[in-house]
Amino acid sequence: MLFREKEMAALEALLFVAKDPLTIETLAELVDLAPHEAAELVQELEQKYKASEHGLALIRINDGFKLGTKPELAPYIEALYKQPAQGLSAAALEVLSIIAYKQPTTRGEIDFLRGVQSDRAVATLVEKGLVKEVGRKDGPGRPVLFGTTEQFLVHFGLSSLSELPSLDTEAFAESAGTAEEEE
Amino acid sequence: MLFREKEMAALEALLFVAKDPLTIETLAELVDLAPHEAAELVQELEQKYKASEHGLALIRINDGFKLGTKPELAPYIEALYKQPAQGLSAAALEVLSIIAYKQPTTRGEIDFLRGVQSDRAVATLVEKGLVKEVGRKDGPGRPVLFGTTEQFLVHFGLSSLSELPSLDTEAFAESAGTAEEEE
Amino acid sequence: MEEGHRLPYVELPAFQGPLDLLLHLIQQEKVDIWDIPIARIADQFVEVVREMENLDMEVTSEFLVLAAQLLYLKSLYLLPKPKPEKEETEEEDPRRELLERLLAYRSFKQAAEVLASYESASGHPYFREIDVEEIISSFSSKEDPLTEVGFGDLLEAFRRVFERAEQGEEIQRIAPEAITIEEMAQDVLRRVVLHAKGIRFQELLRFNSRLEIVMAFLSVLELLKAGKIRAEQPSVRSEITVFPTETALQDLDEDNSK
Repeated sequence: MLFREKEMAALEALLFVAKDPLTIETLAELVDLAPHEAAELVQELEQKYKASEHGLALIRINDGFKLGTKPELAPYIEALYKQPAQGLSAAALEVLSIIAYKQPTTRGEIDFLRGVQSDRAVATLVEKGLVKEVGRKDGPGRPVLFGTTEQFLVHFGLSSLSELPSLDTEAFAESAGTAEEEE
Repeated sequence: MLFREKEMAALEALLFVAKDPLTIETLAELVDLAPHEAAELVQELEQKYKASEHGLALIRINDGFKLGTKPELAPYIEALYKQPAQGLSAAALEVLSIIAYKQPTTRGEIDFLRGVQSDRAVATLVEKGLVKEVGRKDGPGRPVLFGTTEQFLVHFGLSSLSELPSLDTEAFAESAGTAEEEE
Repeated sequence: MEEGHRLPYVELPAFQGPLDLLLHLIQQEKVDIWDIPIARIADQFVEVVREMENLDMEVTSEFLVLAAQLLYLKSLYLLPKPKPEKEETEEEDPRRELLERLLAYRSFKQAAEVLASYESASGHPYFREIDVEEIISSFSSKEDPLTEVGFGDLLEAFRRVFERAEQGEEIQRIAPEAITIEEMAQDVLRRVVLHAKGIRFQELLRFNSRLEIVMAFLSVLELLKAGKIRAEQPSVRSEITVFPTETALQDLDEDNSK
């Protein structure tokens, strides 16, 4: 669709300024195209950015898109921000994996599954924007429910939760029942 | 410099995330190039983005560079961030009418005429660009004088304030009397 | 305990909790979780916890609870079984609950390791910091806040101001007798200010009671004295018309800035 230059430019500009990922439907409406045409242009843009002289990439998050930098260029950006990438602690990663797979879930359930208090780790994750409160659970004390954020997906290079590696054990499902009773 | 693909990509990524414009010197240091080489690449990038299918542009601010959107695509971005039209409150409209007909006028006069404090309404109108400070009144405290803006005129399709339909205070007084009787 | 049984090798500080430690011990045994020699594992666990205490490491109560649980399980195996083995079902395995927890923990730990590898593998994309306010304020043609507001609405709004001043809401609510000259003067002044072209004395009256006429007249005199209004009376018999002066407006601002 080489003659769609203006729409192409508009899409690029929109994906550049968008705070939240934009869906094909939203993009199509904004540039006044049919959704399938917008999807085609977005795909073209995605391809274009794949060329090695480009530093940007179209990042897919859930059903939406936004422009970001190529993951492999992260060191340059960290140099600019003078912020060496700091990995998460083992504790934070454990908590994060529990929240990712069992969301929405409560502090109680996390503590039970890890066999150890996790409040510090949960607080760190919330602070880093990887995890957020998503509601409250019915029942005594109405504990806060936690879930992962879009930032979580971005941080681990996932485009949706369905891309999480599958958990290996069949005991997984059963343990969920146990934890429920314990709470 | 076609073979400088990685540096080119890094420059693009850096210019993308930069909040403040980056100078050639900073860029050169970050991507490990001589300043003249970095300058050359930045220029190349600038040219590349000039193509009409691109929605981004290299923006030069003083000695620095950053990526931005092309000015002509602003309407698309406005559409994206368009906020639901928020009408003016009755209070704000009253204040606006007082300012329109009695300008330049002060907060004191507005408050007095309405019989209530109007600071919030005045602030809203200033924020929305319908009203602005036009000077200060001589006298104690030198209070700020407010008047209507060009945006106000534009909205009502007036070319100057003299085109405001004249206010028949007599008629107002009568209609106010009528309203009273009806009550 | 057998002599020469090696101490479990552990990097003590690395444990995320008692389950982590237990998992580590089992993995060292290289047996399936369901086949763990509970007595030996229990002893090892207790030993490591003691070691941790010796090293002055933080041994949370969770470690002690699990140690107790393991010792309890160990005791069950040391006691003679009351029931014939053939009737034993899996559900009655006293280790079951603990081992299930351990399996669940293991899978999350593995998932965490996968996530860690994702994290370190290739870096992640960075995004621009989007300042929505800034974007909106950069729009050349701002959203018209007056959408659907016409002259009629503007005049209507002004009429409301007028109406309220004319009605003198407060004045009407309070019996005129209870009103001070100052209040009356305020009310009179408000309406005078709205009538830049002048207002007739008669129009200032609402009740037309003798008292109100007297009060209004006194108010006008007060305002005249203060220089806030000026009055015109073409002839003795004709009506008095009053006008606001510059001073009137100045004083409003003064009051307001107090």
